Formats: sequence, structure tokens, C-alpha cells
Amino acid sequence: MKKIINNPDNVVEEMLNGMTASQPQYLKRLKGFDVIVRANKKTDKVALVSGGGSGHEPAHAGYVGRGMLDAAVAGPVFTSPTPDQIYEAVKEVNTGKGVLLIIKNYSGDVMNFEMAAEMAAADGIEVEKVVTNDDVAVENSTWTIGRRGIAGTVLVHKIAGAKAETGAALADVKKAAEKVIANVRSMGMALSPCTVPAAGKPSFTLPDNQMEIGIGIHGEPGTHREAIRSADEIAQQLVDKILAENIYNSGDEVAVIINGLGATPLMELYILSHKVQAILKEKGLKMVKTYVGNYMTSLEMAGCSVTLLKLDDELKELLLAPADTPALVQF
Amino acid sequence: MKKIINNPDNVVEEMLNGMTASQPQYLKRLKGFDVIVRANKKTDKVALVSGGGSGHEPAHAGYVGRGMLDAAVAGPVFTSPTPDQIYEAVKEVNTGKGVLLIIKNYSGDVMNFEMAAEMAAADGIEVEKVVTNDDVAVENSTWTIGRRGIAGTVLVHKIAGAKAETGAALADVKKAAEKVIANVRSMGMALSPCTVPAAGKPSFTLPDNQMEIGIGIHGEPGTHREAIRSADEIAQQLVDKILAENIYNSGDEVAVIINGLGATPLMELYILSHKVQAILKEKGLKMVKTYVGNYMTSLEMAGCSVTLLKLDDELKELLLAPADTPALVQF
Amino acid sequence: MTVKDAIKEVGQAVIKDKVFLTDLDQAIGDGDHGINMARGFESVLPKIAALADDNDVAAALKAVGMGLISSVGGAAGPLYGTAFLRAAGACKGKTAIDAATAKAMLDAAIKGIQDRGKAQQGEKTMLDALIPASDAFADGIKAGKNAVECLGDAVQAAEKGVEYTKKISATKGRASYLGERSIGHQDPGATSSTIMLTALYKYLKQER
Amino acid sequence: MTVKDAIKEVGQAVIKDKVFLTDLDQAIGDGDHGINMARGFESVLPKIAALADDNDVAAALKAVGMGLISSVGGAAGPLYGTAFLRAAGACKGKTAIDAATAKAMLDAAIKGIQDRGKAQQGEKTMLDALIPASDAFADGIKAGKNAVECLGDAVQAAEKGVEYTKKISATKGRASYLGERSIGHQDPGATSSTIMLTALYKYLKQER
Ligand SMILES: Nc1ncnc2c1ncn2[C@@H]1O[C@H](COP(=O)(O)OP(=O)(O)O)[C@@H](O)[C@H]1O
Ligand SMILES: Nc1ncnc2c1ncn2[C@@H]1O[C@H](COP(=O)(O)OP(=O)(O)O)[C@@H](O)[C@H]1O
Ligand SMILES: [Mg+2]
Ligand SMILES: [Mg+2]
Ligand SMILES: [Mg+2]
Ligand SMILES: [Mg+2]
Repeated sequence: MKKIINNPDNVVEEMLNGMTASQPQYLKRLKGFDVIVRANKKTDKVALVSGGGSGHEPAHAGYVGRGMLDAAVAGPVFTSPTPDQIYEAVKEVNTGKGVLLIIKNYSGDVMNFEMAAEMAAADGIEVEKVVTNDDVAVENSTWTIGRRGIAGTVLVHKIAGAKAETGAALADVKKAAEKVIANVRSMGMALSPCTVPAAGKPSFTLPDNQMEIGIGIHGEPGTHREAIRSADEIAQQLVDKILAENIYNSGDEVAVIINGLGATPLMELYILSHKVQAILKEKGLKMVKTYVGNYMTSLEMAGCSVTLLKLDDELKELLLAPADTPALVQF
Repeated sequence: MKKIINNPDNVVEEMLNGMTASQPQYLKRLKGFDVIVRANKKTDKVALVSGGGSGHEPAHAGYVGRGMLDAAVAGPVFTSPTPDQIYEAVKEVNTGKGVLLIIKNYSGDVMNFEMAAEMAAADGIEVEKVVTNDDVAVENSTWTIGRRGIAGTVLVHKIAGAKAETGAALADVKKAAEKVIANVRSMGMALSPCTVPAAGKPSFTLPDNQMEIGIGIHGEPGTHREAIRSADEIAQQLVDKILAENIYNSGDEVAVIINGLGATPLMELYILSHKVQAILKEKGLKMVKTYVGNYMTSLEMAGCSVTLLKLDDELKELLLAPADTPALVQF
Repeated sequence: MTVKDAIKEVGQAVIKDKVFLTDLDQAIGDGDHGINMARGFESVLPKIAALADDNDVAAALKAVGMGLISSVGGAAGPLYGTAFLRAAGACKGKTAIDAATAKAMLDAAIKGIQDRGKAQQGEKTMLDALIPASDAFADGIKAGKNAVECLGDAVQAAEKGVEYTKKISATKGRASYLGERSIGHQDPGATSSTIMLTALYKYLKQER
Repeated sequence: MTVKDAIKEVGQAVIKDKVFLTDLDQAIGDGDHGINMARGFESVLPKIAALADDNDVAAALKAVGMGLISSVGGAAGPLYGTAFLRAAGACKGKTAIDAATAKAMLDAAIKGIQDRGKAQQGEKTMLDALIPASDAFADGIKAGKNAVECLGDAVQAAEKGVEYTKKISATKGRASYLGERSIGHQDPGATSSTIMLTALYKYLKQER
């Protein structure tokens, strides 16, 4: 395991302190908790709280700031934070207008956030939650826990965050978030595994000529592996799976994320994006905005995911609204 | 070699087209050339042209946009672009107020940009150049070609770009760039090598327990290798070497870049930054702004560099001025 | 024979198998189950050691539940945390635990896990160890065995349950994303449940 | 014996050693010298093939120089490009090249490289092949040898020069960043220079 760390057991602690020390204009830490909140005084609006296991940086604390989140709760690497941590975050950012929890669909995350919501509700805080589940690699059925939440979650932060910034009520912020969730899909692949610091060894092994398709963001294996293919073929494969959802139609406006999983050079993401743009154009879709970079990572995994969000007028306006956070700034 | 590419010989071509297809609001390509210019009509100001070998993404095209560069010229991976390409870029962005070339100090880059400058000068275009050389890993002496230009170059783009945006004359933009160069120093290290696509194999091999100190950004070996150490020790080692330059004094305001070389998780960069901030604070320096992320990379190399820039009032104001480019946005 | 010592044995058994449980989770999950459980009991055990020596079983189990909830995270934290809280609820006021009470505690724990996690038997989770364990416990009671003997039967059933998890594919928890590929691997949570039951049984048998 | 064929031989020799030159550059540089030079000659050779068959040496060399400048990049592009342009300047109007002209061309090339790159002999660059080659050529002329014989001597001197580059540390080019660590490795540029001289010599000798 080659990592720039001190002690595998302290990575989250030191990372959080490193974030606030590096970006004090954006972030501060809730004393005694693994919770990052905005440096600026909370404003009188619906508050957004997200979070999850660490190792997905810049998610989630990188999205704390104007136009996006009010707080991010960091669990241990790839492990949902505990309810008491989430509960503190909720109490801290609530201004009386209510709090929206943005949860990625994993059993652990859902359970811990729900317990925190129960604790906050018992205090009389108005709490709502949305669960993101954009990963089409995973079958959605009533018999399983459904699809996973991956990079599409960032667009929920962006759009619900912009909605909250307009002064909208909790129900409306939640509705905007749910509209994103209904219209966003992602699909990922990996060239190499990652190593959880405390585990000390790679999460799986992959022969030199193979890739994992349908990878998640926790070092878990994908849905299957196959011989490594060209960037254009990978783009086609990922986009095909997303388009097979049948929610994107010719003429639709869309937002795109070409997401790196941590160790993928930007050069490769742009080469992939080149083909993705061509396929989407061919399909008659109009790209309103494309984000290319590391938005939702899996430590030092090499690989990528493609995310597609269908926009309507409201979502488009909120997507293009300003944001000012460590990881996403737009005018 | 595991990469998301199509053909090793087409990586630059497809990447550039991927950039413009993904970010048409920022970038367009000069037809027939490996030159990226701003999508918006050129404004009546001194124009900034930078560039170099590819493989350093987001450098250099990622910094094309308001408040930074007007054009970036992309060479093959790790190879300076040729004079004719640079010459086209200069002709395209010149508005009559003159053009500043920002060159990283490598024999190849300097020679090719100088030849282009000669060609442009022959056309009557006013061209000036600055050469960045922030890498303290390399001895500076009259007998060698001097220090290399690495991540500190991004701050030259930022500050000279902001200066040009004020409508300043070419001489003054150049002076601002030179002030940055005089006050910026960087030092890097790597945990793993990178693979030039056309070469197909790693640029060097490094045992599992070793790291390279004083690494450049072209997959070249560093100044020496040693047993891998903790993040705090690495931070100390890199910063000590920078502070040994004796240009940073207690009370000085500084800007910092904690730069990832391509495959380094943001988590590790923040852990490193945590210690870097502590050392600098201890030394009495005041951090005005810290950038943490992949700003000047070396393909999929794992490792980092630390950059320190001493600010005066002018540099501080220009550093904090707005920028709107694919890779660096600030209000 | 004290509840504090029993919990200590159980916690130490889990901590001892940290790497084993993590390896199991690497195969079909995200490779943290052992790390999570060990972190949990490392946080809980000092708190238990600091409790009064009044052998208040419910109070001790509640402390375990609260402690796990606020230190484990992931899926296992809320599930095991809730399980311990519910078990505590089922033995409130008791110092000596007879077979019937023990069975009620086990069932309360299982119900807690199901309330939180919405899983059934056969979905490749900790329930595939715990539900067979409870069934075997019930059979033991019917056969007139005492609590420790019943627990011995329960352990054997849990072990069989773990073996059974190798044969099925997961439909709950992270392993469900693997679909058919999860077949052939034993479930980490079923394994940790069995480790806990086994440690408790060993402690009680030797103390008797 | 035509200048077009000679250039073709030289270019193909460089292309053939693409991997070898790249490997040398990986050891002490950035691992692209072979790729750069091969890209250059792959771009240049078709242009040369398309030239008129008038054996205008200066015109052909100028085309090589311009072509390398606009296709090689890096350090080698401007250096070799300038070298060919200067060599062209030194033989303007000549179709047959005698020993004195050849020597003048070689020296013009060397001067061009030094004007651009500001290096001296002993800095572990292509000059460490080319300057000894020029010296040997001069000795050959003094000894009354013809151009091809002089070139043979030059090739041997260039080869020795390449060997010598293994013993010294680089103070120019990318390898200079390695300091002492560059010792033990031969310089890629000195090697490519020698490959070109050797290819030219072989062609001329066999054509004679
Ligand atoms: N819904 C559920 N009901 C019961 N047990 C579950 C459920 N989801 C997961 N588990 C159990 O949790 C175990 C995984 O725990 P752990 O690895 O600590 O959490 P995570 O999956 O969040 O990383 C699985 O092996 C399984 O036994
Ligand atoms: N200043 C210089 N003068 C002469 N030759 C040089 C100089 N700098 C570099 N070289 C030569 O160029 C070679 C490297 O060329 P190449 O790898 O193509 O370019 P780069 O170093 O830009 O990657 C070196 O081996 C050396 O012989
Ligand atoms: Mg987990
Ligand atoms: Mg090069
Ligand atoms: Mg797990
Ligand atoms: Mg080179």
C-alpha cells in the first residue's frame, strides 16, 4: 500500500482538519464531530445535509458552500457515518426552515441517516430525506435494495442547493431533489482497484488485460469483468446502458458528468468525453453543461463513470445557478 | 499499460476535441492546429499564450478563459509543441496590444517558443516571454540550464492573466509575471511512475517501499529515492527544501498549491496540506489562499508537489481576482 | 459469571477476527466489516468495563447497543446496535437469564434487525445465522435443555447458516450489487453473528 | 547515389531505432526521444520523396530541417531542425559534395545546434557525438582521405563519443536534472546523431 498518509486509523481526522486548514474561507469543522459546515454564518434558508463514508473526495465536504450543501458528515473510509454525527450536523445547520438529508442508497447510509432523522424529529426539527440511486449497473427491483447512489448525487447537491438558496420551502427543495433523482442515471467502470487504508490491501485484483464493468464507488467488484476495450467502446458501453433506461429522448436538454474515480488522468476523461458527446449528439440530446473531473471518487481507483441528467426549465436554471464551494465553483 | 484511450498516437488530438466538445462555453480549437483559444471573442488586451507537452492536464488548455490564458498550445505527450503551432496561436490571439509567452524552463520548450517568437516578431507582432523555473529540486547554476518550471506556472497564468485583464500594457503584464517567478518555488515527490501512451511502459520502476524525491512532471526520475515516509515527514521534507530558498519570512503573506500529480486521491492531498499548513503557520507565514487538487499533473503518476508564492499587495489582489476557466474558477 | 465479562469475551472475539471479517467483506462487499466491528467493540469495551458491577444485564446490553450505534456506522452499526438495544429491552430487570428469557432476547434482537433492515431469511445477511440459531434454541427449550445447552445448539445452527450463505446470492446489503457473483462466498455479517454467539457460548460453558 | 535516397536511409534508420532511443531517454530523460525523432522522419520522408529528382542537396536538406522543426518538438526538433537548415546553407548550389564541403556542412550544423542550445562539448548531448565526428573528419581530410572515408572515421569518433557520454553527467537537456544519476547512461541525442551518421556512411559506401 503506497499512500501519502500518517496512520491508517487517522486518515479521516487529518483529512477533515486539512480541509478546514486549507480552505478556511469555505469550511469549518463542528468541534468534536466529523462534520464540516460552511465557514459563513448560516443563512435563513432550508439547510442541506449530505455525507457518507470517506474516500469519495471531494464528496462530500468539498460541496459545502454557497449554492450547495450546508453540512457534510464524514464516516470512516467507505463506511456510513453514525447517527449521532448526522444528528449534530442537522442541529447545527437548522435555522427553523427545515433540513433536507441527501442520502446515497446503501443500506448502511439509509439506516444511519434515518436514525438521525428520528433523533432530530424528536427534537421538533423538521427533517426530510431523499435517497439517490443513479447507478444503472445495479438492477432495481422490489426484491433488492435497489440501485446505488453514485456520481449523480453531486447534481442533487447542486440543484437542491440552488433551490434552497432561492428561499424555497423544504417541500419544494425536496421536490427539486426528487426530480433530479428521477432523471439522473450513471454507469461506471474501473481499470484498477483501490485500497482502504485500514485494510492495507487492494479490494480486488484485476488481471492486466481486464476491466470491471458496473463498478461502484467503494472498491466493491463490478457486475462483471471483461477484456479491456478502447475508450470509444467503453464510452458506448456506459452510455448504452444509461440510454436503455429510456428516459432520454431526442431534443432533450441534458447535463453530463464524466467522472474520474480518483487515479484517472484528465486526459483520459477528455478522450472518453469526446466519444460520449458524439454519441449523445447523435441521439439528438443537447448538452447544456458537461462536468469533466473527479467529482465522486473511490480513493485511488482508476476508472470512470458517466452521468446523464435530463433537464427541464427549472432544473436547467438551478443547474446553471452560481455555486461557490471548494470543489465546484461556477459563476 | 491500462488506459482509457483509443490509439496511443491520437491521444492529444482526441483530448483536445474532447475538451472543446465538453466545454464549448469556454474553449474552441484553432482549426488544423493543436491550439486551444477562448470561445469568446478576443478582448482588447495583452494576450497570454502558454503551452508545452501534453500529459499535464488540466495544464495548459484548462487555464484558457477569462482572467487567465488566451491560448494554450499542446505538444505531444511530454514534448514541447513545435514553433509553427505556437506561432499560429500568437497570431490568433494578438489584438495589437502584444503577446506574452509563458514558457516552462525546459530546453525544448524554450527553443521552440523562442523560434515562434522570432517568427511572430518578423510579422511585426510585439512578443515578450517569461520562463518559469519554480522547481527547487533542481540546482540553479550558470553551468546548468537552471531549475524546471512545474506547478508554480499555474500561479503565473493566474496572476499575469488577471493583470492583462486590467488592461495593463505588455511590459507591465510581463513585470507581474516575472515578480511571480521570482517569488514562487515548488518541490515534488512521487510514489509511482507514469506511462507515456506511445512508449507503452512505465518511465521508471520504483520498489514498493520507495519514493522518488524531487520528481519532475515528465515521468523523469527525481533527484533521489528513499524509503517511503509518513505524510507529515513528506510535508516537512518538501517544505524545508522550499523554505531553504530563504525568500519567505515570518509575517509574509503567501499562496500555496498542494498539487496532485494525477493519481493521488484528494484525501491524501488534504492530509499532506494539513501538515504543510501547520509548518507554514509555525514559520509565521500567512496563507491567503491554498489550492488543493490536480493543477499540473504527470499523467497517472501518484505523488504531489507543494508550491509556495510570496505575495505583495499587487500579487495578492491579482491572485484573488476572478477567473473563469475549465480548471480554475473563482469569484 | 458476569454480563460484563461475557460482553468482554464477545467483543474480544470480534476484534480478534477483524482481518478475517474484513477479508470476507472484501470478496463481496466493501472490505470494512471487520474494521467496523473492531472499531465498535474497541469503543464499547472500555465503557462496559467502567459500568457498576451490579450485573444489570439490560443496562450493559443497552450500553453496548448505544455504543455500537455511535461507533460502527455502515450497515452493521444500526443493525447490531438495534439488536443489542432490543435484547436489553427483553431482559429488563433480570439478573439471571433463563432459557425462555434468552430466547426472547434473541428474538427481540432479530426483530430489531428486521425492523431496521427489512430483510428476510435467505437474503444472505446476518439473519441467516441468527434465525436458524433462534429456531435451534426453541427446539432445545422444547427438548428441556437449559439456556447454555440451547445456546450450544444455536451456535451449531448459526454455523450451518453461515455455510448456507455460501450457496445463495445476496439480495440485501452491499453484496446484492454483485448478484450471482456473490455465490460461493460466506456472508460477513452472518459470520460475525456466529462469532459473537460462539464466544458467548464458550464463556458461559466454561463458567458454569 | 541521390540526396533523396540518402535522406531516406537516414530517416529509416532513425525510425527503426525508435524503441531503442526511447528506452535510452526513459533512463535519463522523459522517454520520448525515439518517438519524437520517428514522428519527425515519418512526417519528413514523404515530403522528401515528393521533391524533384534534381539532386539539389541544399533544397532537400532545407526541407528536412523545416519538416523536423514543425514535427519533432521537444529539444531535438529545434536542434536537429536548425542543424539541417544550416547544413543546407553550407552547400547551397552544390550537387556533388566533396570532403571540404561535407566538413563545412557538418560544422555549420554543429554551430546551429550550439546557437540554439548554448551547449559545449562535454555536457552529455548530441554535440558529444558530432564534435568528435567533425574533428575526425578534419583529420581524415588532412590525411588526404575522400569524403566517404572521412565520414567513416567520423562515425567511429561519434561512436566513441556516445561511449564517452556514459562517463559524464549531463549539464544540458533534461538529463541534467538527474545530476550524478545520469552517469552510466548514454545520451539519446548523441546516439541518434550517430545513427544518422552511420546510416549515411553505409549508404554512401555501398553506393560508391
Ligand atoms: N438489510 C440488512 N439486513 C440484515 N443484515 C444486513 C442488511 N444489510 C447488510 N447486512 C449485513 O451487514 C453486513 C455488512 O456489514 P458492514 O460491512 O459492516 O456494512 P456495509 O455493508 O455498510 O459496509 C452484511 O454482511 C450483512 O450480513
Ligand atoms: N542544449 C542542448 N544542446 C544540444 N543538445 C541538446 C540540448 N538539450 C538537449 N539536447 C539533446 O536532446 C536530446 C533529447 O531530445 P528529446 O528527448 O527529443 O527532447 P526532450 O528532452 O525535450 O524530451 C538529449 O539526449 C540531448 O542529446
Ligand atoms: Mg462499508
Ligand atoms: Mg520531451
Ligand atoms: Mg462492508
Ligand atoms: Mg526526451
